[in-house]
Amino acid sequence: MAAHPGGLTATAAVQIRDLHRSFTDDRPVLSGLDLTIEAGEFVALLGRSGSGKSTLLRALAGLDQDASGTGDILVPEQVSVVFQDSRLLPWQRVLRNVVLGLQGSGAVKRGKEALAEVGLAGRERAWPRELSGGEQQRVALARSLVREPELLLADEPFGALDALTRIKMHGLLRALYERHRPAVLLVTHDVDEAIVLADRVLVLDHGVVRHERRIDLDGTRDPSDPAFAAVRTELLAALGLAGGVEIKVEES
Amino acid sequence: MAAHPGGLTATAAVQIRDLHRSFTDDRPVLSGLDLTIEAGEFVALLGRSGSGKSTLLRALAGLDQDASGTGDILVPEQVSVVFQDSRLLPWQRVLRNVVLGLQGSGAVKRGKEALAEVGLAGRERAWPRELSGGEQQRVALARSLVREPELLLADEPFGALDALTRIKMHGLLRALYERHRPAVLLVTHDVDEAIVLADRVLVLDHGVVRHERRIDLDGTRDPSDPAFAAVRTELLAALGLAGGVEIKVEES
Amino acid sequence: MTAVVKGTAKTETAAPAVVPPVDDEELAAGRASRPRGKRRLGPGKPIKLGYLIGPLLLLGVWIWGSAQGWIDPRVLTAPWTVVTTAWDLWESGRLGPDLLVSARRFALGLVFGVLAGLVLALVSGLSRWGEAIVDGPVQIKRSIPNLALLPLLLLWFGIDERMKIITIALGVLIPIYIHTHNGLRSIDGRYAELAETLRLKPAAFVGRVVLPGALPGFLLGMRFAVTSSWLSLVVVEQVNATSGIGYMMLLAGTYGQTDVIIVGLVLYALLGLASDTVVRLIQRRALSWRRTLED
Amino acid sequence: MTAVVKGTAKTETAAPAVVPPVDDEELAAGRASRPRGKRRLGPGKPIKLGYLIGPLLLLGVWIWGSAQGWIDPRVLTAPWTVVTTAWDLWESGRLGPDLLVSARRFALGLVFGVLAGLVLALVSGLSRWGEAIVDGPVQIKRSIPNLALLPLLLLWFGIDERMKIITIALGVLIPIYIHTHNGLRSIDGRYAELAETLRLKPAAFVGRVVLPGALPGFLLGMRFAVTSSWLSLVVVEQVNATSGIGYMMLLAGTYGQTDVIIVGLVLYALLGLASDTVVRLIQRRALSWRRTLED
Amino acid sequence: SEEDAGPLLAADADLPTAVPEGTRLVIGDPSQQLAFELSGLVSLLTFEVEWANISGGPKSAEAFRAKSLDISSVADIPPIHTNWTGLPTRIVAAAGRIDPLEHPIYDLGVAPGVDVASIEDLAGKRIAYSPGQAQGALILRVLDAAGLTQDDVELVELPSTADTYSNALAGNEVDVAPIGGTQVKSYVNKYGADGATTIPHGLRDDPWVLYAPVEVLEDADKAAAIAEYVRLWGAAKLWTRANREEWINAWYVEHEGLSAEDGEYLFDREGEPDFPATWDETIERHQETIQIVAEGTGNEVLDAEDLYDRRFEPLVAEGIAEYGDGGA
Ligand SMILES: Nc1ncnc2c1ncn2[C@@H]1O[C@H](COP(=O)(O)OP(=O)(O)OP(=O)(O)O)[C@@H](O)[C@H]1O
Ligand SMILES: Nc1ncnc2c1ncn2[C@@H]1O[C@H](COP(=O)(O)OP(=O)(O)OP(=O)(O)O)[C@@H](O)[C@H]1O
Ligand SMILES: [Mg+2]
Ligand SMILES: [Mg+2]
Repeated sequence: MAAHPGGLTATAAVQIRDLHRSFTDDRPVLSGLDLTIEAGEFVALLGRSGSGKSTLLRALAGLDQDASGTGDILVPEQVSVVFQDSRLLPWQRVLRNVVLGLQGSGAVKRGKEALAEVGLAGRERAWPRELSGGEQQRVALARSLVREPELLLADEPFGALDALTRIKMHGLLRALYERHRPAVLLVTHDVDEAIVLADRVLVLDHGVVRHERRIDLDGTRDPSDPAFAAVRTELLAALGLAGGVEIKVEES
Repeated sequence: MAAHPGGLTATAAVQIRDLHRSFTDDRPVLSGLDLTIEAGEFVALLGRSGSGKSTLLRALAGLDQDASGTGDILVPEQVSVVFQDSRLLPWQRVLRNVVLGLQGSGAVKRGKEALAEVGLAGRERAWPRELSGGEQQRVALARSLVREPELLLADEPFGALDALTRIKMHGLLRALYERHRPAVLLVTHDVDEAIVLADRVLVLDHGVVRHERRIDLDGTRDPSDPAFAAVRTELLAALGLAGGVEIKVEES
Repeated sequence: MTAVVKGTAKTETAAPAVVPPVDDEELAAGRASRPRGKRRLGPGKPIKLGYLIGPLLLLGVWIWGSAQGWIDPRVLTAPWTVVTTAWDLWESGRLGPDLLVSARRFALGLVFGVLAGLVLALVSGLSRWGEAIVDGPVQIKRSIPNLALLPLLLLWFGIDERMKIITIALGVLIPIYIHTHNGLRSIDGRYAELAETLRLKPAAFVGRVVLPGALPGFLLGMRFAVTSSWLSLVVVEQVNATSGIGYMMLLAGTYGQTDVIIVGLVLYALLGLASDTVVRLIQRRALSWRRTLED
Repeated sequence: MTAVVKGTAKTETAAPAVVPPVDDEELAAGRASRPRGKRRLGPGKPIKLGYLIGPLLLLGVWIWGSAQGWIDPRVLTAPWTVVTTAWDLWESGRLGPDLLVSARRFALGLVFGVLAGLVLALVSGLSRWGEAIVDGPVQIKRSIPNLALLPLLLLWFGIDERMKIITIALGVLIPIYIHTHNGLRSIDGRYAELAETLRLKPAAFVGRVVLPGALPGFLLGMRFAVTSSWLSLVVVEQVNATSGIGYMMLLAGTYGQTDVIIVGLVLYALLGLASDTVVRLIQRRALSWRRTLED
Repeated sequence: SEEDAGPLLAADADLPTAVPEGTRLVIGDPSQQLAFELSGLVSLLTFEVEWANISGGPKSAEAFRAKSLDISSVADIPPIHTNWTGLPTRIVAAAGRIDPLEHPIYDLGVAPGVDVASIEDLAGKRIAYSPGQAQGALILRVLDAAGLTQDDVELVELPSTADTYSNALAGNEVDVAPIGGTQVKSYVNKYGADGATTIPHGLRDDPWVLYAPVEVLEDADKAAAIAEYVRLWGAAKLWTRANREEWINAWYVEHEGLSAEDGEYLFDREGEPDFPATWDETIERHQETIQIVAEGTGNEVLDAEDLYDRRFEPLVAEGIAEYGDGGA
């Protein structure tokens, strides 16, 4: 297969070359970002608040109408997105939100199952506004669980969940991943979460991928494992946190 | 000072006796909750997603028009709330959102300072929708920083922030707390955060405060300190996580 | 459920002041306590049957003014005269059939107008080309006085029932179109993004996102549409009509039968209020997913 | 900014298909690439000057039809005749002053109507008692045909300029009131909660939450208000007017001057379109904080 | 109009001769306003005059009810209707046209392809009818004269606004419709080629009156002012006939916005006015009209005598005798 102009090849699920994006003239958000995600690879994306993670995801989802920019992007046809805000349609009940756009008789059944999996059995007919913050986030997760994308983009999908629920949801996400083997790009602020779930962790900073770490730990990935702790320390340092709690002030 | 009917006394900032709240007939959210927060006390509230933390905060803020219930509640006059959704007025620019309701010439100056403190200097004239999720949350935090409440209710105010920014915001919140000594009720899903910040940590479960832990660690509160770890383990267990990552399924 | 609901406010300077207990009704209803007293901002709780107060007040002024004699009965017929006139009209068989005929025109015009308005709004709302073609002519139609259009409508659609219903429908179309179009275009762009990433089919996009999202606008348009449909009767029933309340009023107008005119006005007021109320009830039902200042 | 923007879609079964490069205009504008091609849902990008297409199309049909002879000039005067008639009217000094007089009535009626509508909407939107008293009468007013109200208005306000402006203002008041009230009551309840916890003063609540929140509704009301204000001229200028475009059309009607009537209609269309466009421009500016399907 | 009322004047009391200072009269008689002004007769009016641009039955009746108007000029139908509907009015001046059948206000327009040569041919035809308006009453009288009843024809109710009737005729929505003024000319001009015609209806449709609410006439001051106006009314009209060019230009062209040709056409069509020295015959004919209209609309028959305030009967002639057609 011939390489595309700009150097893109189609062997990977996601390829980005030299992506530039900015909203205002003075402050580019992404400046020359390169990224490749292999088919079936699970990538976690860390980065400071405002560093451009959501912007990157929106670019991949083809939604960046607001931004101006250049770059080459190659993504699969079937992309599924979990937005940072859970983005439920307020005028559709929970179940309808989950099965939105699905066709066929099995959709409702699958939707109910997914709701049960995220711990919301029995809330099918609730309005989105009647759910707690974490519940809304779980509905959004359920919405992506009932689909079979080639690429899953998830923007802090567990941010509003408590520790226990979060671990359950990790299990669900891993199970989905094992089932269909989509490429996954997961944005998170929880370093441990990134290490536990991902094959590779990226740190976005000043518009480019500043740090990259392949997670080659063995199966269990126990946070109390020293190797785990070492990776954690490395990533926290990349995020500007040397030692773990000391604040390294890094004003722009 | 005479005790109020129902057994309330006014020596504490917040007193709740036998609070019941429910939205639907079958599922009470709060059932017989008792809570006292002393003036100037910093309390953190943990709890599973959907356990009623936001409902409790809304009750304290006098906003639970939707719910039916009974109970005695005593709160101070000046209450400030950081909502779980950042709840910025979409039609007001960022600075206006921060100084909303403040009077006097100093308001704008204080608002700008607060924005600078949360790392958003220069974004005063942005519309809320132009901010990233974490930036919106920081604006909401800035909005509470410019006020001097007797009681601060904060509903997961750091949920969308990365580790470094989060630590900076902890510092700001502690500084505010030291300055005016309000009573604080902070909802969080991050157990470490609760231990680092609070004088006392509560765990809400099945409509009542199921677990309570006074944090009597020394000044620094280092997560790597074994005493810290012990408290963490205790609280995680109360949240249903024995050991830290093992899942103890506890279906209702 | 026996605990006393109480709210107490503590201020910085004074000793804690005891806020008076919430009123009995709230207690009985098992409402939540409001520590800081009543909700201060927003309209508050609805008054029961409050929507009747204004009209009843008007009626009261009318009755009282007529009885006192400072409303000239030659200008504004006294309410009792209106009632007897209405009764006479009814008895003589002029009011009943008139109303029926008008109601039929109203209903047909409304149905066709709403359908046409909706279709046009969708076409124009969802496609820039549709908008380019549809929007201007609709705006022009709405800028042109109906009365002045009458000769052209006569010419195109004749003078029979068809022309009347088309004219009414053309009037109804306008608010439906504008409101639905506006409502549709006001839908939060984030939901369109969502629909896009879910790769919704256009039909599902319209059915699940666009129509429900534009529903508040559409229903506001309906409120204007129903009154517009009644009001159009005044114009269309000038043409080749021998019955209908518009015709009745027209005739009374040219003859200067003040009492019949007032009967007509009262009828219009009642019909308008009733139709509007129906739409508002539907509004409340259909938009129950919202929590607004209204609630 | 020199990189080539390219989008490629990979499907499960087939070899990757190269989506055609986005068009040059987009490239030049430095727009982002859209990996999955164009935005499929929603109206898409505005067409430049698209709002002119519909009216121009109408004009085209009119011109073409008149030239071809299948529009009977005796019914719908040919455009060129309308232009010459308009020019004659202007030359003879009949159109200019008429327009000025009408414009003055329009403006005064609009200003007073908008103010009154706003005040009533606030009173009624923010207080249940205000609503109970104000809402019913406004609904009644709007259910009653303007023509039938004229005698009463004559009586109360005489036959001079005052009556005309009041009548126009009463017409303008309706859409402003309804839309603002509806917009206000549709404000998300969460913002009222926010205002409550911030302990906003009522004035600040109105200024920072209610008015901006109701602004989209108010502006939609303005679109109806401006056309309503122009259209009212037809009614009010029937009474004791010696100038104004409504009067001009009335006079032309009695003498059967079809061409002058059509000039009037075109004038109405232009005035309506122009006023509507102004409001929509304001709308776009004032609501720039929104991101909707429109954008 | 509303202001301090003058002393009460009985209906049979003599008209006061002097108009007290400060008396104000609102007159709805647009073309006469211009005639008064151009002829200079307006300077002879000793009261404060306010001209209202109100004419025609419904509008003047509304304005009377609203006490915004004191006197108005109309055809003979509106006074009948006002008296039927509880607004008592009296006629204070009456005019007609010399040779009225040659100078009718209305003709009957006949749609292209419809075979109507005389009013007897109306049987079975669709006729535009506007109840309550002069055209409507005319149709009733025409049917009566042709020996037809409403059942012999199909009355199509249509408002006579603008060129609705011409259009309805041209579109073959009706077979016959009364059209007046320039519409006669333009209808034949436009549709004559298609076979459109007009026929005369052969009845007098020339009655023209000034009428005022009884309430106004009971106000002695206003009654005196009205008398003064009526006195000059005929002279002003005659002035317009004597100054053809000036009048056509000022009224039809300048004021009404017509072309000079149309103005001339209307001027000539109108013919010379006739101010009957006594109203006996006028009242008699009015009685016939009342009869027919009452029958057609189901109202009681009024006594035409009651509609006239004969105290004003000699005034017009007096004025004409004094000023002729020369103005002041
Ligand atoms: N529509 C917009 N207009 C202007 N600036 C914007 C817009 N959207 C985003 N930005 C800015 O672009 C930067 C990156 O935003 P982005 O949402 O990608 O951050 P993020 O990495 O997702 O942050 P967070 O973790 O807080 O969600 C931010 O500084 C934000 O303010
Ligand atoms: N308006 C409502 N109508 C019906 N049920 C509601 C309503 N608001 C909240 N609930 C339910 O009450 C329960 C408690 O909600 P609450 O928002 O207090 O949870 P929470 O502890 O804040 O959870 P989270 O951590 O996810 O924000 C949830 O199950 C929620 O679905
Ligand atoms: Mg983000
Ligand atoms: Mg919550």
